[in-house]
Amino acid sequence: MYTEKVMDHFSNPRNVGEIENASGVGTVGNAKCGDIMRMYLDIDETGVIQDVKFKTFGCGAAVATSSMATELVKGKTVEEALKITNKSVMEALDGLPPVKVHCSLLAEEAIHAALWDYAEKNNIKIEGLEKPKSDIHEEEETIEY
Amino acid sequence: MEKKIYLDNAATTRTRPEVVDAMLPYFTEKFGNPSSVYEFASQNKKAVDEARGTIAKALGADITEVYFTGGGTEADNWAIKATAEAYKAKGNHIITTKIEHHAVLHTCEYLEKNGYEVTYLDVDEYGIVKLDQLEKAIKPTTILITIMFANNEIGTIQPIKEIGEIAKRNKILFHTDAVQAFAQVDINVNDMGIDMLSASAHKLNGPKGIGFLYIKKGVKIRSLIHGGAQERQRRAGTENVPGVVGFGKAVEIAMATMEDRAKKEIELRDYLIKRVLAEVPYTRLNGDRVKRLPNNANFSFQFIEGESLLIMLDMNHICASSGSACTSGSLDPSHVLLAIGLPHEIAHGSLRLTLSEDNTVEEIDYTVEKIKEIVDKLRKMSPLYEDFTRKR
Amino acid sequence: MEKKIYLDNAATTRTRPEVVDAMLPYFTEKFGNPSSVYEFASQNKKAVDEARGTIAKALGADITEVYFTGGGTEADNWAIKATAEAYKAKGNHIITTKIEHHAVLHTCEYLEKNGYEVTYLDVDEYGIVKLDQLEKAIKPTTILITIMFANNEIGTIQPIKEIGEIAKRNKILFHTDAVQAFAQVDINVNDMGIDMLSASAHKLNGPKGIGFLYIKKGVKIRSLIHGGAQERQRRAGTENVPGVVGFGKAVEIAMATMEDRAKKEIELRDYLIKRVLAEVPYTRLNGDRVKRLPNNANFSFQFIEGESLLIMLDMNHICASSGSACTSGSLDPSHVLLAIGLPHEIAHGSLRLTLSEDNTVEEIDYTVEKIKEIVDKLRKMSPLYEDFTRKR
Ligand SMILES: Cc1ncc(COP(=O)(O)O)c(C=O)c1O
Ligand SMILES: Cc1ncc(COP(=O)(O)O)c(C=O)c1O
Ligand code: FES
Ligand code: FES
Repeated sequence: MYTEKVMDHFSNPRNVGEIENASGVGTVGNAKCGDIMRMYLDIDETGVIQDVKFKTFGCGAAVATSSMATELVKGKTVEEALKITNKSVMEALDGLPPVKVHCSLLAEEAIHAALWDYAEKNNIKIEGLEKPKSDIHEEEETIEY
Repeated sequence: MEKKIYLDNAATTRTRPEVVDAMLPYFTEKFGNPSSVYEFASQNKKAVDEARGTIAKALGADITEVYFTGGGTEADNWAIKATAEAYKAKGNHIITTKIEHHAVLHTCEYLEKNGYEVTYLDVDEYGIVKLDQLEKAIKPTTILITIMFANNEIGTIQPIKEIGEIAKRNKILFHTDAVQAFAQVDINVNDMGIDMLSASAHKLNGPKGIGFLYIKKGVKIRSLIHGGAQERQRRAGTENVPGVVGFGKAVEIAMATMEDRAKKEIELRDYLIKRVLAEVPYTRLNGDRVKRLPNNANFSFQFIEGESLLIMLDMNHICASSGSACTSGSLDPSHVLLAIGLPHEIAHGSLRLTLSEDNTVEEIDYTVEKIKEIVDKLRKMSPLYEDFTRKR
Repeated sequence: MEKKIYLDNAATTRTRPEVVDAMLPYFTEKFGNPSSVYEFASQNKKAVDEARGTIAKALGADITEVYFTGGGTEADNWAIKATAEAYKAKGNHIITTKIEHHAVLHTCEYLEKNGYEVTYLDVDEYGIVKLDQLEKAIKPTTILITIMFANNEIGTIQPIKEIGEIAKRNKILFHTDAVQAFAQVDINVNDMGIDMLSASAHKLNGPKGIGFLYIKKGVKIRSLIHGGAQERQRRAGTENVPGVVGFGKAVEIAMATMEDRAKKEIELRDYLIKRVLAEVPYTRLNGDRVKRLPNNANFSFQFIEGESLLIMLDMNHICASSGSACTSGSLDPSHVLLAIGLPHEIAHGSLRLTLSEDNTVEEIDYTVEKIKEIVDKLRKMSPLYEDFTRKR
């Protein structure tokens, strides 16, 4: 059901763990399935993401998208990280089954939540970043008959 | 260990080689249509009735009371919809439970959209129906009680005889989905006051795509599938002769071996349960400790999620399930685990292991070791576990 | 001649050994439930979808438009009942013919008892629907036209493309029971304007107990059998994996051999028809001479009764049928033969011979000789024949 890349990131997830005194931490839950993701960011003075860790309570797709998302943000600037969407994470994993698309939203939202936390802690405003919801929804997938 | 360890016998079972052997002649040699008049086909009619007899005997029923269907789901749909239709002059109320298989639940929901009223009974923390609630739920308009014999996820066996007595006392028809129980535990439809009973061959080492509905003499339900005059004009369609013959053979073997098999499975199951509960912290056993199917173990591991656990077990060649296979398309935690009172996130971390007599102690030992490793690994990446350990 | 001569391929066919071989691994080795998440079961999901692809291709359909069922009867019931239900806001009128299989007729009669209105179209003396009558029968409330592709008794093939055009022009759904036609004659659901189509594996050298309903994308019918999420949530129940795989293999072979097979069968059939009509007096061929299934011959022998004829043929090891096998429980003469205008006593003396490519000229010769002998013998005991010869 999953692509090779998904299975690779699932069985050997990159960047699992915590960062002590992280610049930003975000935790988001998926209202659709009850899964939870937490992202830790270590951001330097120039706004570059030096380190990233995650923890996920979720399905195979949730674990793999978290892992992939951490790889994508690492070394990026805050502005670049903001441009990472669930779509780009899915593409990097060679796709997800249709019922698992919502899982990738967790990754996108977890990045946003961690960046929001970073912005609040440092009293800065990041252009284009809105306050993330702690519970994320997506459009209902409608099956057309 | 490269060999697969199959611990998902509640999803489906391996068809026994003896069963396949019994079926084979009916594909290429004795392939006639049992409804035909010539001699060549009448041997097939005989074979179908022999299987029907074997099944009737296993239920303590009469041979004229067993009707073959295309599976357990069809049997459930038939019993419920046809009763609703046949008895609608009497009333429009049906009583069932919150832990039925979707074949029953979705059929009841369908009827609700069509003017019927359905009561979904609660169960206790072990998954057992509360008989006093059942009595209280009965109304003058109640036409059917449909309560499963044994649950497919947590293995809990219901007090069927007591339910049958309540139904009889109140002159209400009683249907039971025995897809998980038939030929696994003792059943006698007359002693237990069962009016209709569903079963499916592939759950007892028979072929897929064949089931039956037992309908007690005098129950006035008509067809779900209309057409030819097969199955005493109650279920149309050319008989699946090889399937029926295979079902008969599977039941014959399952009944002959039931006692020994149950003993062996219970021993293995109890060993598995004991080890898991002792060696994996923050774990609970779901379902009743005693009133459960011989081959069922169902655990919840706190702080982890079921699908990840399944995939990692799969990478170690262990086939297991979290909730019923049929519901794997869904993202919701199992309705059964919610009904026994588990919170969402704990229901999510559940694992069902359903054994067969072919499993060995070595397989169970290997599985327990792997469960320990994987649960540990998943907890290390779980934000819920992190919160929990921080709080301590 | 001690060997059996099987001339009842419209009742059911021999499952091909290649089909059985394709099925076998799915009983004892690859026995997993396709809905399970582990690798061991996903190969079965793949096998099911491969078969689905083969069938879709044979219809010119998309793979997502093929839904497996427990047989042709279930597919017919599903198409008709679910359309009635889904489109009842639009209307309650269904158009069909007087010569449908009971799977369609009895389903329509069931709907009539539940508030639907059904028009049963006449056919001409060859069994062909009159298109102008069909047009006239259409009302603003018409929601479904269900007309069989080819008739199971007399083999007549309907002008399906023209019917499809009429349905489309009037924005009415068109279902066709193609149980006798699928993989025997060319079918393209898009070219022919077919919205739903039923078929059954055992009519084309596949296994019994498995069929499918083709449902065009956009047709909004829901389930007949409720439960698990199988078949894109439209047909619940654990997939009959060996059955599906066997069906796929049977279709693959049937499509590859269709042209040659039809040629061979037509040649044999025409030889049979020619001899019988020339050598047995007071005999007629039922059905259309040209627009008929390659393997179907249906005769009426005046002054004799069908069952006696069948039994005597059986004593000579010839398997044949008089009307459809499913109706053999009934004593009424075939509704199809009455619909083409035969009087009762002639309809009673009818014989259906349906060939396969395995039949030989020798078998046909032997059969014709036996028919001559038996018809002669039966006429000698027939009071009708006595009256007739007296009158001459
Ligand atoms: C309790 C119960 N009822 C009904 C069914 C449906 O049976 P089948 O899949 O054979 O239609 C199952 C298994 O899937 C089951 O476990
Ligand atoms: C035209 C037609 N429709 C439907 C059916 C029913 O198919 P099945 O017996 O596979 O359910 C048959 C054969 O019995 C048939 O010939
Ligand atoms: S199913 Fe919930 S994150 Fe994947
Ligand atoms: S006399 Fe026997 S069926 Fe009519």
